[in-house]
Amino acid sequence: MLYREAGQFKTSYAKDQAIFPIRQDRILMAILIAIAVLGVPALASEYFLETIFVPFLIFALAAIGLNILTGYCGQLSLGTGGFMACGAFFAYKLATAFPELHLVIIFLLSGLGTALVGAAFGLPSLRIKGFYLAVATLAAQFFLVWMFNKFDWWTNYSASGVISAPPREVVPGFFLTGNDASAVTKYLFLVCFVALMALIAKNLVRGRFGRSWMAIRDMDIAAEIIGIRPLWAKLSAFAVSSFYIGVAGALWAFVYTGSVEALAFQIDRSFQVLFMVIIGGLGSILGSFLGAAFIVLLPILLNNGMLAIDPTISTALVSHIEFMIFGALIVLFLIVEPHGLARLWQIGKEKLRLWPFPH
Amino acid sequence: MNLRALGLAALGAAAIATAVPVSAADTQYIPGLMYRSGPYAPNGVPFANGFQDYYKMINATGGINGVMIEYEECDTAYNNDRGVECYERLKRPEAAAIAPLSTGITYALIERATADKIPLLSMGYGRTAGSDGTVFPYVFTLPATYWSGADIIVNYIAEKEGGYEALNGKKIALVYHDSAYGKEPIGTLEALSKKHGFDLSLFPVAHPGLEQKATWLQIGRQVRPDWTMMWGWGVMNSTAIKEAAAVGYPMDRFVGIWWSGSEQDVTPAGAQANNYKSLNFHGTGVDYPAIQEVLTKVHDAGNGTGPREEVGTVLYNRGIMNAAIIVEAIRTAQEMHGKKPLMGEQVRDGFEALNIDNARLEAMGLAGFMEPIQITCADHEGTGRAFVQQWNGTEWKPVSDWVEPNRAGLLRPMIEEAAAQYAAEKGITPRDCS
Amino acid sequence: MTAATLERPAPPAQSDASDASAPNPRRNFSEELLKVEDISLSFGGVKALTNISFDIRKHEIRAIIGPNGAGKSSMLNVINGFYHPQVGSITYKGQTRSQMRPHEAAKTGIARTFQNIALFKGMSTLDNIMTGRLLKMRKNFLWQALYWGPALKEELEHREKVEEIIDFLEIQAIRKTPVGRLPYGLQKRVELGRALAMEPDLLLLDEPMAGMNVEEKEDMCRFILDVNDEFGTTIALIEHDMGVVMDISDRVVVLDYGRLLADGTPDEVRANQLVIDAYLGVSHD
Amino acid sequence: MNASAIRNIGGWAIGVPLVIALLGFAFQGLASFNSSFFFAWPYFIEVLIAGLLQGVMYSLVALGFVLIFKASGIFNFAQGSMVLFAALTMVGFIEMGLHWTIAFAITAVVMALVAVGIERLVLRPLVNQPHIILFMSTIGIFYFLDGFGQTLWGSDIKVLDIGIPKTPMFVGKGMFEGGLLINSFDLVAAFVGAALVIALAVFFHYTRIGRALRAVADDHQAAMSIGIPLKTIWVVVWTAAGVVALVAGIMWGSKAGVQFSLALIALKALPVLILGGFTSIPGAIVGGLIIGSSEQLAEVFLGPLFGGAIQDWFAYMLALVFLLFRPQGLFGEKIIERI
Repeated sequence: MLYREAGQFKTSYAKDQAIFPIRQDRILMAILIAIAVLGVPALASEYFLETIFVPFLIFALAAIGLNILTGYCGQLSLGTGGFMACGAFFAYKLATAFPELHLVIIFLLSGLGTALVGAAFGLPSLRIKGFYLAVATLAAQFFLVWMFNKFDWWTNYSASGVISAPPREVVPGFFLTGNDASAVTKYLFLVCFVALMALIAKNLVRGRFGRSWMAIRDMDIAAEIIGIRPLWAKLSAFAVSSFYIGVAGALWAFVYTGSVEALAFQIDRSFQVLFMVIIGGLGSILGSFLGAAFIVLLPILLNNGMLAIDPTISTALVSHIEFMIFGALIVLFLIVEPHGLARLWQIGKEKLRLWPFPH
Repeated sequence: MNLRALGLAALGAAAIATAVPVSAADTQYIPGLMYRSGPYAPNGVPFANGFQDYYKMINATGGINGVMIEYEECDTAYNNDRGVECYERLKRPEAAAIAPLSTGITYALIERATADKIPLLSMGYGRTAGSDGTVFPYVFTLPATYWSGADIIVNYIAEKEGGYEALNGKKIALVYHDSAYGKEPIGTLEALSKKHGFDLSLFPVAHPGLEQKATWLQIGRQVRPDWTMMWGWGVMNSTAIKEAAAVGYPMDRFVGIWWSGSEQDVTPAGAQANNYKSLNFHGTGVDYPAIQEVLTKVHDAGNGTGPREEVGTVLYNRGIMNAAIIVEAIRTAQEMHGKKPLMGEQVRDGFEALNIDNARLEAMGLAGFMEPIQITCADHEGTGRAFVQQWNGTEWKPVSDWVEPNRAGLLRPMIEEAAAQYAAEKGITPRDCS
Repeated sequence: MTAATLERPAPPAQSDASDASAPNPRRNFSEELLKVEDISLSFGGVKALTNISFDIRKHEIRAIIGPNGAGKSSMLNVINGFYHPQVGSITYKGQTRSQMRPHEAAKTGIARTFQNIALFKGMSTLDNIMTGRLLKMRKNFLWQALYWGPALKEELEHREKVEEIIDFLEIQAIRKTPVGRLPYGLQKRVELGRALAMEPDLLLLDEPMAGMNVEEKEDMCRFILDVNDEFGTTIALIEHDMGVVMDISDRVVVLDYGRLLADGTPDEVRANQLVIDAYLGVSHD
Repeated sequence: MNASAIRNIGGWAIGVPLVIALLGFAFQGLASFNSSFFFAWPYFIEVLIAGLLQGVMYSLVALGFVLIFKASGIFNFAQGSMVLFAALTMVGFIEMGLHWTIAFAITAVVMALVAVGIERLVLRPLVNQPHIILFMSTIGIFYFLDGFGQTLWGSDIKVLDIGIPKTPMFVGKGMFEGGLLINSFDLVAAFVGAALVIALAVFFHYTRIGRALRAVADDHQAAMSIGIPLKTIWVVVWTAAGVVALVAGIMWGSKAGVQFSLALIALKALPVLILGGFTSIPGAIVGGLIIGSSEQLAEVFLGPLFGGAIQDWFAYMLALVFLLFRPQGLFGEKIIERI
């Protein structure tokens, strides 16, 4: 009975166009934000903040990026890892070349650089479609990782090809990178940053850009006939998507691991983000978060859970069983709801709206 | 239904969150970042087994001065971010030391371990510059680094060719895993090539290393180097040996680093691998009292982590050595801070005061197993010595004495320079060790 | 019911389609809007259109009829730039061209619907019709990202236009429904709505009534006539239902085997012997 | 055989040597300009042969993908882990003391059981879902098989030796000084690959189930409407793909040892698939030959100019450039757009 919208009238189109047109949703969102900003840092241990929430938020950002391209614009990409590497190495070069530049500006600039690279590798999408297009992005994936691994200019001539984030403050007194960065600072920064980026993504997909992307996705020929230029729609999707992925890569290198080599962005990373998008739900910003949570959390939970149940179990067996359960769960989820966790959530809400009188 | 499922999931998560094991106050906690899954598992497993069996043996023989060891393991799958997760999961202020068993993970953990005051022991891998204790107070690279390894192989080649003058004009190739690990020796080799006048050609191999046909065609049919070195790991090693044999490259002129010289690397290649050489810094086989004790007290008691046959193999024994060094560091630290479970910070003092001489090795039951090691505040590497071993089809036989790297004249200044650059980048003021 | 209750904040704005307020322009066209001359189109060796010439005048309803495979859809595809004829020229609003891309045609005011509905299946009715306004939306990326200020204002202006079309087509109830879930007749209506949202000068309708029952057909006829009347939009339509064609169109082009068979008012065409033969299947030699 | 097919073959027969010769001369030209660039004709031919043989090894993996894609339109991400699983199982049986031929037969049966399991538990509940969902489900299978295989058989490296010769072989000593080096193992692998392709071609063209399979590949619904049991077909196809995976696993496994990394060779098959087209068996072979030879040539002759290890991205870049001119692949069917 709590989740009712009866009696809530929209008196303007602006209100009808809002992200959360239903009051309960807005309240839920406010509670969620409050928990995220106040509750989690107060309650969660450092382990949870550092190794679950931080990668979850960064992956969510990358998943939003890939979702814009694959979920909204319908262009399958397997180059996510390469674009993350772009972000990471651009950020490193910027941060070491301009030490006085604020970190957020560095992240955004490296995102912009990645957007250019992404748009360049998006050019073949005008001729190539579907799985064949995935190859164009795979070429980007392998080439970019090779390039960052090969040319030591990118790593400031470090002998091992590993870059390591210079210590920087996000606000005076609070280090976001380096030795003195606390897990809480990292987490709070990421929560705010990712939430903001997600909001911008939501705005884009519900406006002019999003509609032209979705039109291209659903039927590119019809989209062209109503006046959408496929070139611009696809390239803008590649650029915006790469921007998000690039920023996520920079965050990964700077905020999560702190030091990174090009090999950290190999093809497995691309697949990992693609799984998140598909499991979470193609064409859904919320789904990007749910998918990231699923893929980041599940293996750790399985691993920890098995050890919690039986501490003497062999590490190897745990890893192998973790693989099996993970694989089985992916299949199970697809059978239960092929359209991803976001759709599951939506169905849940619709049921709740009718509860307790389902008919 | 969905809500209920969600609720259950949340409960489960909460249960796991609270289920972080509480360590008993009277045991010394040692975490292990090992890998028993993923592409490098075949090499990771025997190491992890030896590492664990040694602690079991220590516990079975009364602990370290009566303090029992509590060992906990996490599977990193040789994957850097998984390694960070494992580290964060296992780290506690009372962790004696962290051994990440991966150069990439070592790089990712240097700052974290330093901040958490837990010694980071990268035994024969990791960041070479880390052996400068003034900049890296919590990083230990004993008994040898990759830079030492590179110099040792060149010294060995010089000895075989008849002196350093004979190196002039010789062709030496390096086949390396195209990652932080494989790139480590390049700088040293380039410096040496300039110094001794040999031609160095580099052949990177992309992860995981199944593709080396082109590399070996170049080596075997075009460059035809006098000697070839290898920095490989996992499937790359055995593939390299097979491809080398396929182009007819002479195996006794093919020398791998110590991570490219285990039974796992040569057996898949069968008889083709005979005469292949590699470095090593510890003994193989079971003819050491400590390893006999592992067999009797652990394996005979039905407590062995892996199969009994792997005891004595290269990687198993390396796991033993790694564990033994950590135990010795704890023992040394106990002399300074009392015979009780110690904090990581205290064990670090033990590492810096570590002095495993021959008498100590005798007491450990590892006489002749490894070189004596002495660590100081500034030098976290030790002698850096290693020997060359050769595969004869059934076992690894040492074919050289301990070879000394040119640390004082060449490597140490390079290390100090690299460490200073790191310190400048990170804004670290090197501590005073004098 | 899923759709939220809506109240209109402002009275419907005056449409800016140029001649909406002019005294009834119908039955009084002399100005040429589009002229195709000598068009020939072939795919590989197959000739789809051969030497077609006809014109469409402002404000008229022009029907293109012919048996299956006569080249009617190909003709529309040529007009809106999806196919490029090998020979011939098209003069539209006084400008002669031989080729243009579909999105350029859209920019010059040509909209169309499709024989097999070409809606964006993953989007709601409202979003589908909003895509028709994309060409008219101008606000840049940064404002879009903020969804605030000018971008929000622009979005709402267009929303109002779209709501007018929704009211006009009587599809208020399905505003937020994904179009994939709609029945066929409604999908056709939404597709018309999307084309109307472009405020076209020339509207090409490819079998707008195919597969509809009598009631739906009547509705659709009414919409077409209203569009023509109220907005003054010129319409070219392909239709198989001869009754409908003869009732609502001002002039008719008849195609057969890619050739122009006849061109004239419904009465003229009805009386044409060639047309009768074509429909009754008299052999062509 | 009609005239256009003959013209096609004639075109290949002239075109391919021409392209190779041109490449050779281009490299030779480069070498005369740049002294660090090494070139010699016998060496060029050696690398070319090695690359072609390597290409067959890729084709072995690619064939499994093609079979499944052809019959069900699914891009089977799990093919790599099927290779690993098959090889692990076979080695497991050999270690129990069975002769390798018997182990081969038993493993083939196991792969058939895996196929039945996949059809029952994964494909049947997901029938009529979009391709991306089916693709995703094969990723689930990938993880499951990886874990399952290693749980059953362990993750240590295993030696698989079925007596394929490995000594270097030199041919044409009369023509070139020292002769041309040919890897005898790869030569055997190439013969196995050729035999497999012929067997598959016979199976597809001359057996009843093969014909049904081709019908399914052309049009699922039409095939079902004339009474072809789709589910049986799927089991057959997945079994066939499993056996192909087994053969690939044996070849790769006896080359590199049987261990986890075998699952990763699937990535080497992707550019081959792209080049050859997802639906063509000859395409998989030709694509493999082109990718194999050109990436080896590139690595050996161009690699030193860029610092080496370029063959991974080179294969994809080649496929990409190729696609720009022929978006449907070498042998893929042309996609005609309609509205």
